[in-house]
Amino acid sequence: AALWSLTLAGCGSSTGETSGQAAGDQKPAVTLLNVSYDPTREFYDDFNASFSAYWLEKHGQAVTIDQSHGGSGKQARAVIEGLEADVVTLALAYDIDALAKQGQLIEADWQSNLPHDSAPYTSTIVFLVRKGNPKQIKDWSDLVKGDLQIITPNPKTSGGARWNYLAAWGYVLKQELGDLKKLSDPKAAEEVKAAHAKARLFVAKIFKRVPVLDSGARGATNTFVQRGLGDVLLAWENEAFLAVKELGPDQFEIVVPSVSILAQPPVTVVSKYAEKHGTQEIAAAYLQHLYSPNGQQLAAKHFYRPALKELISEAERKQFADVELFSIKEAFETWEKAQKEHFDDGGVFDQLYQPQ
Amino acid sequence: MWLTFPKRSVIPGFRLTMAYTLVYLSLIVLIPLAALMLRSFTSSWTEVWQKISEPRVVASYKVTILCSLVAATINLVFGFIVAWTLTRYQFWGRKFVDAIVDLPFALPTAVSGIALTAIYAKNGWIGSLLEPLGVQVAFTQLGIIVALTFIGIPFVVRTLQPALEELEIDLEEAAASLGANRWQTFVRVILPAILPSMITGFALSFARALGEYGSVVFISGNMPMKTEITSLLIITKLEQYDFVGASAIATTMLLMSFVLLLIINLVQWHAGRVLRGA
Amino acid sequence: MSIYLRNISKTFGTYSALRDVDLAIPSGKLTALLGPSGSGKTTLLRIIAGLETPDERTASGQTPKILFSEEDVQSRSVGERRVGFVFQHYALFRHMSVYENIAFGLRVKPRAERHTSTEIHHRVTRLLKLIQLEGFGSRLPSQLSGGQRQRVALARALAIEPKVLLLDEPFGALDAKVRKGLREWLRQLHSEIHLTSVLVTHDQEEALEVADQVVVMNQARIEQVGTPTEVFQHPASEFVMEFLGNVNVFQARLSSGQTKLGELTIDVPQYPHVQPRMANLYVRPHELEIARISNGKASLSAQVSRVNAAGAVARVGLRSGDGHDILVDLTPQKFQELNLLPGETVFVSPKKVRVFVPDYQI
Amino acid sequence: MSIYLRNISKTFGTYSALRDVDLAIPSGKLTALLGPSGSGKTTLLRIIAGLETPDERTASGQTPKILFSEEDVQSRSVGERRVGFVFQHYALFRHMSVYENIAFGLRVKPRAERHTSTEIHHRVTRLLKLIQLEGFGSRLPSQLSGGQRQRVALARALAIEPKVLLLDEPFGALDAKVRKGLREWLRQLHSEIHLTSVLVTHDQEEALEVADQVVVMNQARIEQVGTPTEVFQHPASEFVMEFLGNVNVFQARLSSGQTKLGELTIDVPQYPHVQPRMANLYVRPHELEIARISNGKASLSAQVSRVNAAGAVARVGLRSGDGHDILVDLTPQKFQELNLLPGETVFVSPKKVRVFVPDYQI
Amino acid sequence: MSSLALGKKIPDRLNEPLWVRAILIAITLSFLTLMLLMPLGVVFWEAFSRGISAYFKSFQDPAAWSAIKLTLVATGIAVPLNLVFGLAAAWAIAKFDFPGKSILVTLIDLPFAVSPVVSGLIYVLVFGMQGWFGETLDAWGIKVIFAVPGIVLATVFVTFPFVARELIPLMQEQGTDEEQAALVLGASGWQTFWYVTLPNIRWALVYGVILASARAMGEFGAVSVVSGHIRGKTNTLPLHIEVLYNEFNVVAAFAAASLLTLLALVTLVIKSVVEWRLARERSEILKPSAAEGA
Ligand SMILES: Nc1ncnc2c1ncn2[C@@H]1O[C@H](COP(=O)(O)OP(=O)(O)OP(=O)(O)O)[C@@H](O)[C@H]1O
Ligand SMILES: Nc1ncnc2c1ncn2[C@@H]1O[C@H](COP(=O)(O)OP(=O)(O)OP(=O)(O)O)[C@@H](O)[C@H]1O
Ligand SMILES: [Mg+2]
Ligand SMILES: [Mg+2]
Ligand SMILES: O=S(=O)([O-])[O-]
Repeated sequence: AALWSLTLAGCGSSTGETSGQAAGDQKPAVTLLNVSYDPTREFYDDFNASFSAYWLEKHGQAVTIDQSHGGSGKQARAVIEGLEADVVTLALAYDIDALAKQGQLIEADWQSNLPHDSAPYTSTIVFLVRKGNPKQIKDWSDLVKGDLQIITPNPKTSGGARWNYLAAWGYVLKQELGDLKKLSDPKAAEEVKAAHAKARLFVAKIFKRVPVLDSGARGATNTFVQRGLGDVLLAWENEAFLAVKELGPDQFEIVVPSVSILAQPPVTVVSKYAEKHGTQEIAAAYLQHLYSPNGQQLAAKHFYRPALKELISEAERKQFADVELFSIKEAFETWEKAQKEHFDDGGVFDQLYQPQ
Repeated sequence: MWLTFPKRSVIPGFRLTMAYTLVYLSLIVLIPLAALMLRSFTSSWTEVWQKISEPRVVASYKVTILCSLVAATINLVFGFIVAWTLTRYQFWGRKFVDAIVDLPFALPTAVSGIALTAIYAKNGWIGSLLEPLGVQVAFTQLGIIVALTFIGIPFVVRTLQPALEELEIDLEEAAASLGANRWQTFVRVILPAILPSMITGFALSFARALGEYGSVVFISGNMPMKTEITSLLIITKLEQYDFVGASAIATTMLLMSFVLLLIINLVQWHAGRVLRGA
Repeated sequence: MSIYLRNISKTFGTYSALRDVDLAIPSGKLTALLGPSGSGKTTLLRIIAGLETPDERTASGQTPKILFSEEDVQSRSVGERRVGFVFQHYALFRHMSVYENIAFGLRVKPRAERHTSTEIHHRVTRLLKLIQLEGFGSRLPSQLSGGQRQRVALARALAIEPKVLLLDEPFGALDAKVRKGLREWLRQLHSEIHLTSVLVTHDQEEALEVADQVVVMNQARIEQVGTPTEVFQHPASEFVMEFLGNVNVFQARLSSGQTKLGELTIDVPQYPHVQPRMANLYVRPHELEIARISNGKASLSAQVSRVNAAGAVARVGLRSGDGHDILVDLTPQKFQELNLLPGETVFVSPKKVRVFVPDYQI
Repeated sequence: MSIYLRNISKTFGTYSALRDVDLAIPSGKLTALLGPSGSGKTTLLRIIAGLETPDERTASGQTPKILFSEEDVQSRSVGERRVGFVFQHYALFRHMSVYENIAFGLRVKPRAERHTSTEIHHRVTRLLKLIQLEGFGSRLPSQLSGGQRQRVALARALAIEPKVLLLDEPFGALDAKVRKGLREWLRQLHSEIHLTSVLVTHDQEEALEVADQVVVMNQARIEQVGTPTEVFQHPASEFVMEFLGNVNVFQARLSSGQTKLGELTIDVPQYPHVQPRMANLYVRPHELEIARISNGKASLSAQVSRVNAAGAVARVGLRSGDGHDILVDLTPQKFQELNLLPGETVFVSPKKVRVFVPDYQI
Repeated sequence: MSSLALGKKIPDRLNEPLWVRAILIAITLSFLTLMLLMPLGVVFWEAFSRGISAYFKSFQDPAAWSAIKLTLVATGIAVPLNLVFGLAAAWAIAKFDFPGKSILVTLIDLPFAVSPVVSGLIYVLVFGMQGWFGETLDAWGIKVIFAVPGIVLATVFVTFPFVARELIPLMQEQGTDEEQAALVLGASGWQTFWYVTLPNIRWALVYGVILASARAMGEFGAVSVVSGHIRGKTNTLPLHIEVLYNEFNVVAAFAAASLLTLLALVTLVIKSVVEWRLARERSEILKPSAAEGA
C-alpha cells in the first residue's frame, strides 16, 4: 500500500494541483511549474520567493513555484513531451517557437503577449579571461590572433553557444557593413554577400581554436575555470559575472567587446497546460511580475540587463558596461531562419567541421 | 504454442514463469524498443539511411567503436591480470581490491566523468604529470578511452574470475608433468580454457562502452568528427527535435549491441556444449 | 628404472599426510599403492612425480631422499623428472583434439630436443593404435566415453617416453564393467612395455589382480609391501587382513599359544604368553567348510540364513547359535552338491585361521 | 504392493529410450534393473515414479498401463503415487540438516494429513537409528561421507512410508569398499521391512547378490527376467550371458544338433538343422577344468600365460595354440594342488558349454 | 575439484617465479589505483575541500533530502520488481528446455548494452505526449514521464538483467535433482520453490539485488531523460549532483557524490561478505565425502 501511494503521489506531482492546505481564508494554495534553462537558477530562486510573498499579500493565496532547469532545447522538448509547465523561461525564442510548432501548446504569436518581445531581461555575450588579461584580449578581432584558445560550448546542443556564434558572426557583419540595415537593402547585395563570406571565415577561425566543445554552457564554464583550459571563454554576461563571483574575483576578469549581440531570453505562459491546471491568471501575473520594479531589480542583481532600465538604481545600471548591441532581428531576421541556416544538420556550423 | 513445449515435465510452473517473463520483458524492454525502431521508420528508408550515414554520424561511429575497442582491449589485458592476481595470489589488500572492482557499477557515470576529467585534465593529478611529456588525455580520444576503460573494468574481471577459479589445477599439473614450462602451460592450456570467458568479458565491456554517455561527455571534448561519440549525437539530434534521426541512430546502435550480445551468448553456449559434451 | 624413497614425510599445516615412509619400487614392475581414502596414497604419488615436495625433515630429523635409479631427483622439477602422470579425472585438455592431447608433451619440448613433425605424427599414430582409438584422433575429449578418455590420458603420458608411469586411481571414475575391461587392458599393456609403474587405488580387487607388488597404506604409513599373493595370504596386520577381501571375525581367549574357536583348538605359537588375552580370529569366507553333519572335526553349528548361487562363487549366509553372522563362499559345484536351503542347520569348520592380538592400550 | 507395466514406450525426440516394455514387479521383493549404460533403466524407473510419462501410444498403437496393485496410477502425480525415490547422486537438500532432510516429506503434507511434530520427531529418530546415524541429525549433507549421504537419502525416501521404493544406482558414486558394505546393509534392511523395491544398477555383481528378481535390459528392451540364479545359470541370450560375469567365447561350426570345441563334441539338440552354421560357444571361467596331463576327456591344450592366486578365487590366464586367450578360475585349493607356473602347457576341458547361434541377417 | 574460494591453493611448484608474481601484483595495484582509486579519491578530496562543516552543511538543503528520498523510492520499487522477474525468468530458463532460449537470454541481457540515453528515450517515445500512449494516459490523468513512475521505469530498465543474470547460471548448474526429490516426497510446486529452490540460491539472489541496487542508485543518463528535473520533486541524487555541479557548488555536488560512493562501498562490503559465504557454501557442496565414516 505504501508503494502504491508513493506512485500516486508521483503521478500527481504535476503542477497546478490544488492542495488542501488553504492559506488565507478561502483561496486554496496553488503550485506553478516554471521550466527554465540552466543559468537562471540563482535568479529564479530569488524571484520565486519574491513573487510568492507578493501574491500572498495581494491575493491572500499561497503559491509555490517549482523550478526545473536544464539545457534550453532539452527543456523545451520535455515540455512538448508532457512536462506540464505553466510558464517557460528559456534561452531563445526558437525553443519557445517549438512549443507552438511541435506541440501546439501555445499560440504562434506568443511573443507579442508581453512587452519587449516577451523578454523581461536581456544579456549579451562577453569574454571571460584570466586575471590580468595575459593575452591582451580587447575585442573580437583579438580572438583570432596568435595561438589563443577559445572555450565555447557546442551550438548544436547549447542554446547559449548559439548566441556566441551569432554574436561573432554579427560582429563581422557590423564591421563590414557599418549599418546592419544594408542587409535588407537589395542594392547592397554584393557587399552583403562578401560580408557574410568574411563572417563565415571569422567564425570558422574561432571554432578552429576551440579545443573542447562542451554540450552546455555550464560545462564550458567549468572547462575554462576548473580545468584551466583555454585563454578566453565566450559567455553570457550574467554567467561571466557569476563565475567571477563564485569562483574567484582574483582569478578572472571580464572583457566587454565593442560590439555584441542582444541576447533576449523570452518567457511565456504555456497556455494549454495553464488552462488545464486553471492557472492562466496567476501564471500571467507571474510573468508580469518580472516587469515590475522588484522583478527588474532582481534581474539586475543576478547580472541580467533589465528590459526597463529606468526601474533600477544608478549603481546597478553601472555594472553593465556600455556596448553596442544588435538584435537577432537586425542581423538575422528571425531565430528560425538563423537556426535553419546555421545550426540545422548540414548547416553552416556543420560545414565548418566538414572534412575537406 | 511453444509455451507448452517442455512436454509434461514434472517440475511445475513453466507456463506461469514463462508467461510472466515474456509479459514483463515485453512491457519493460520489447515494446519500448519497438517504439524506438518504429519511430525511425516513420520516414522513408532513404531518409533513414541518409541520417545514419551522414559523415559526422559515421565519424561518431568510428570514434565510438574505435575507442570502445581499445578500451575493451585494455580491459581484457589488465582485467585479466587483475583477475589472475586476485584468484591466484595472496597479497596485502587483496580483499579490498576485490571489493572495489565493482565501483564503476555503482558510481553515477556523471560523477565518474567529472572525477576522471579532474584527474586527467592538464591541471589534474595525473594530467599535470603527463603534460610535460606532451601527452594530453582529457579532451582527446585518449580521454574517451580512459572513461570507457573505467566503466568496463568489472565486466572483464567479473567474468574471468569464476573461470579462473574453476580452472582445474589438474590440467596445469598435467602440462607440467609433460614437460611444459609455465609460459607454455599458460599459452597452450590456460588461455584456451578461459578463452570463452575472455571473449564474453571483452564483448560485454565493448557493448557497454558503445552505449556509454555520462562519463564520456565530460572528458571527451566532444569535437565533431574527432571526439564526438554516437550517444552524444543522439542527444544533439533530440535538441533539434529530430526524433527520427535520433531514433534511427539509436536503433543502429541497438542492433549492434544486440548482435554482439547474441554472439556472446552463442559463443558461450557453443563452448559449453563442445567442451562439456552436453 | 627403480625408485627409492627414504624418510618421506608430508604435513599440510598441522595434518600429517605421510609419516616417515620408506619404499623401494622395483624397475619394470607394476606397483599398486592400496589403502583407504585419506591414507596418503595420492600424496606419495605426487611426491614421486615432483608435484609436491616432501617435508625437509621428518619428525625424527631425517632428511628425505628420492632416488630414480641412483640419482637424487629432488632438485628436479616436475617436467625434468620425465614421469608420465595419469590423473583420476583424466585432466585432458578439453579444447584440444585427442591427437593434440597426445602430441602435447612432444610439442612443448625445448627446440633443441624437439622432434620433427613427421616424427611426432608417427609417434602419436602409434600411440593411437596402442590405445585402440585409431579413428578418434580428431575428436574432442568431450566426445569420448569415460574409458576412452582414460586411455587417451594414458597415451598422452606415454608419449614423452617417460621412465616412470604414475597412475592416480585411473579407473576410479568409471563403471564397474568398463573398469574391469580397462584393468585387463592395462595389465596387458604393462606386460608389453614393461615400464616402472605405480598405480594408486583403493579397490583391493584391482590392486591384487593387476599389480606385481602391492603397497598397503593406512593412516599416513605403509602397512605392508609384498606380492599380491603375499599380502593376501600372509597379511602383516589386522588392517591388511580386513582390507583385502571379506573376512569373518571371531573373538576368542588366547593363552599359552592356544585358542579355541567353538570346539576347535588352534595353535598360535607366536603368542606363547601364559596370561589369557582376547584375540581376533580371522577366517576368509572361502576358507570355511560346510557340512550337513558334524564331521567329527571340531566345528560350529549354524543356521543357513541366505543362499545365493548366482556368480562364479556361491555365497551362503549363516547365523551361528550366538547370533553371529558368518559368510561362506562355496564353489558352485560344492554348492550344488550340498543343495542348502534357508533354515537348515549345518556345521562349519575353518580350513585356515589367522590370529591377531590387538595391541595393548595403556 | 505389486507393480504391473504394459506397453511402455518412451521416445525423446526421435530417440527411443524404451520400446514396448512389459514387466511385473512382485510385491515385497527386491527387483534389480540391470543393463549397460543407456539401456533405459533410469527412464523405466522414472516412469514408475511418475517423474516421466510414457508415450501415449507404442509403435504398435497400444496404450500404456501402469498399475500399482490393481489401480491405474497414470493420472496420479509424482507426489500422489507415494513412492520412495533414491537418486543416484543423492539429491539431498544441501541447506537442510540430515534431520530436516528426513522430515521434509512429513512436513510438506497437506495440513489435514500432517503428523504432529512429536510424531514427526519420533519417526525421524527411528529412521536415524535405522540408518545408524543417530548422532548425525544436525549435520549438513556436506559434512557426511558418500555412504552416509546415501543412507540419509534412503531414510528420507522411507520417511513418507512409501508403498514402493525405487533406487537409481544408489551406490554408483561410491568406493568399491563402501559400496559393498552398503549393498549388504540394503539387503538386510530389505529383509526386515519387505517393501516392494526396484533397484537400478549396471553392476552385475550387485544385481545378482542383492536382488530377488533380476531384469536384464538392453537397448530399450527387456532381455530377460528371472531370479539371479536363473539369469546367471540359464541366460536367455548371448547378451545376458556376456553381461553377467566373465566368459570365454569360442567359435565353432554347428550342424545337425552337434558342434565341436577342440576335440570335444557337444550336443545341441535345440539346433537340429542340417546345414552347418557358425555358433558361439560360451564357457564361464569357473566352468573350465585344468589338468596337467590330457585326461582322456576331449580337451584343448594351452599355455599358462599368467597366474594370480590373490583373492578368493585364483585366476589363471591361458593361451591356446591358435592364440586365443582363455581365462580359468580355480579354487585356491585346486590352484595350490596344480601349482601352475607361467609357460607350462596344460589341458583344459569345459564342464558346461552354452551355445548360441547368432541371428541370421538378411 | 578445486575450491571456489578466492586465492585457491596452488602447489608451490606450479606457481610463477616470485618476480613474476610481484610484477603482476604491482600492475594490478597500479592499474586499479589509476582507474578506480583516484576517481574515488577525487570525490572525497573535493567533498572535503572546504572542511568538514561545509561538507555536512550541504546535506541541509531540502532538495538534497528529497533527491535522496526519490532515489531510495525508485530503487525500492525497481529492485523488488526485477527480483520477482529474475526469479521467474531464471526458473523458466534454467529448469526447462525450450527453443529460442538463447534469444530470450540475449533479450534479457540487452539493457546492459543499451545506451542510458536511449533507455530514457524509449520511454519518452512510448509515454510522452508525442508518443504512443501519451495522450491516452493524459486523458486518464496518469503521468508517467517527468514524474516518479517514469523514473522508476527507467531504473527498472537499467537494472533489468542483474538478478536474472546472477540466478540463471547458478540454477542451471544446480539442475533439477533436488526439486524432483521434493516433488516425489509430496511437496507442492510452491513448497518446492520455497523450501528447496530458494534456500539454494539465496546468496546469489542477495548478490544480484545488491548489484542492482547499486546501479539503480547511481543511474544518471536514463533517469535524466525522463525526469523533468523539477527541483525537490523529480531529481534523483545523481541528477541533484549534476544540478549542484552546474551551480558551481562543487563541495555540495561532491558531498552528495561521496554519499552515493559510500552507499556503493557499503554495498560492496556486503557483497564481499555475501560472496565469501557463497563461495564457502559452494565449496562445501563440491567437497567430496568429508570422511569415509561408519
Ligand atoms: N593440499 C592439501 N592441503 C591440505 N591437506 C591435504 C592436501 N592434500 C592432501 N591433504 C590431506 O592429506 C591426507 C592424505 O591425502 P591423500 O590425497 O594423499 O589421500 P589418498 O590416500 O589419496 O585418499 P583418496 O583415496 O581419498 O584419494 C588427507 O587427509 C587429505 O585431506
Ligand atoms: N531427457 C532426456 N532427453 C533426451 N534423451 C534422454 C533423456 N533421458 C534419457 N535419454 C536417453 O535415453 C536413453 C536411456 O537413458 P537412461 O537414462 O534410461 O539409461 P540408463 O540405462 O539409466 O543408463 P545409465 O546406466 O547410463 O544411467 C539414453 O540414450 C539417454 O541418452
Ligand atoms: Mg587420492
Ligand atoms: Mg541411469
Ligand atoms: O548513465 S549515463 O550517464 O551514462 O548516461
